[in-house]
Amino acid sequence: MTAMDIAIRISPDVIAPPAPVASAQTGAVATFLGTIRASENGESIRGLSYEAYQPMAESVMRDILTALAAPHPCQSVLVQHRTGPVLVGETAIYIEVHAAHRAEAFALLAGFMDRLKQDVPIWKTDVIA
Amino acid sequence: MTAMDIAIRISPDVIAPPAPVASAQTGAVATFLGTIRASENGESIRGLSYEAYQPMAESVMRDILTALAAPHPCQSVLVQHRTGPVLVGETAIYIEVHAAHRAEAFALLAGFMDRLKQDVPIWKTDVIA
Amino acid sequence: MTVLYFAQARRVAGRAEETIAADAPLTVDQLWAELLNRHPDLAALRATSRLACNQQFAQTDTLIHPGDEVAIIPPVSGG
Amino acid sequence: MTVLYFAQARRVAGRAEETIAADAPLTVDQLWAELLNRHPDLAALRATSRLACNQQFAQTDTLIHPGDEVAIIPPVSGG
Repeated sequence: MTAMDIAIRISPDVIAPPAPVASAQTGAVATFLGTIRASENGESIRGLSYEAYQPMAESVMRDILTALAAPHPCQSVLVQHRTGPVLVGETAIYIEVHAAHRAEAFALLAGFMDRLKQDVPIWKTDVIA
Repeated sequence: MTAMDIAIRISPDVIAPPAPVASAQTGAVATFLGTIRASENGESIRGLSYEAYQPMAESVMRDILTALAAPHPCQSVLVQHRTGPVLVGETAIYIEVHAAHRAEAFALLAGFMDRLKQDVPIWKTDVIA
Repeated sequence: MTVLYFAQARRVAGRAEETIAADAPLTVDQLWAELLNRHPDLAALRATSRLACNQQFAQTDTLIHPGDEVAIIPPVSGG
Repeated sequence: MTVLYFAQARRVAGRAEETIAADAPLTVDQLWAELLNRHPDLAALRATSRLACNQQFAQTDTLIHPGDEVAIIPPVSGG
């Protein structure tokens, strides 16, 4: 088994990923976009602001992905997470997983999001009203 | 709860979906691309050919999605499935689910793929060697 | 009634479609008997194939009426 | 050692970073005591916050050495 290719980008840049391009070995590509909704805890908002402890966030993401890849071997994963203000409708997080088969891609994707929300040092710090 | 918006396209056209655009109510967009791998059952191939019983495939997909939306309410779902020859690296199926929260989007997506492979009258009919 | 053949069933029957004249409704078993009479090689597919009537999977007690659209659905493999 | 404050911890401490002089390694409890001494309002965050040392979550028995980078990690909320 070759190691999974991991790419992580934590930055204030707008997330606008191109359509995934599958390799000849890829059978399944699963993506997830977490986008900002117009209401947060029942209140109407214009956006949210994110803060990251960037080097640690990257290294924890990498640890989580590597741990998940053992039971759910995938070919590659790209994670992009924004920092700073993110407006309603924009993408705060984008994940793209390539695998031979869909079960592994889904498991890695869902497992990563669960762990992200427990252990990756990124915070919603402010509501943009 | 508003009904889930369902769009289904079964056609020989190449699948090249634009990047998902989230609405102000969307918090989670999950997508899946099933792509053709260069080997099928250990044999090297150039592509696969798909055949569909198109009106029934559409109506079964709609039934599956409607049934899944009850336990996993989502906002919209788009399914595209190719027919005819599909070459290695190309996308045979594309699904895009929009929901308020990720758990519903993931459950609908994974559940739909499981049911598709049991009950939707679409077949891989030929290997393009 | 119109019978549609897909995938392996189309290959075995050697056609995508045929018309079966019937004066009265047929049970699923009666229709299979008629199809196997016309295309004996379909026997190999019967255990794994399902029959659809008017684009819905038929149940054991489904009655197929003259004018219905029937389809032989071998195991599917989409996605 | 350098202490980094994030999110609510940054607000409560009123700063993003500070330096703590130490001649010898500190336990996690000793460091918290020093931080609470400087910023008593951090007490409200202690139960829910974790401490990271050199970008890894500290364990109960982690020793923090002079020169280490420490961070106060309130409950995270990314994604």
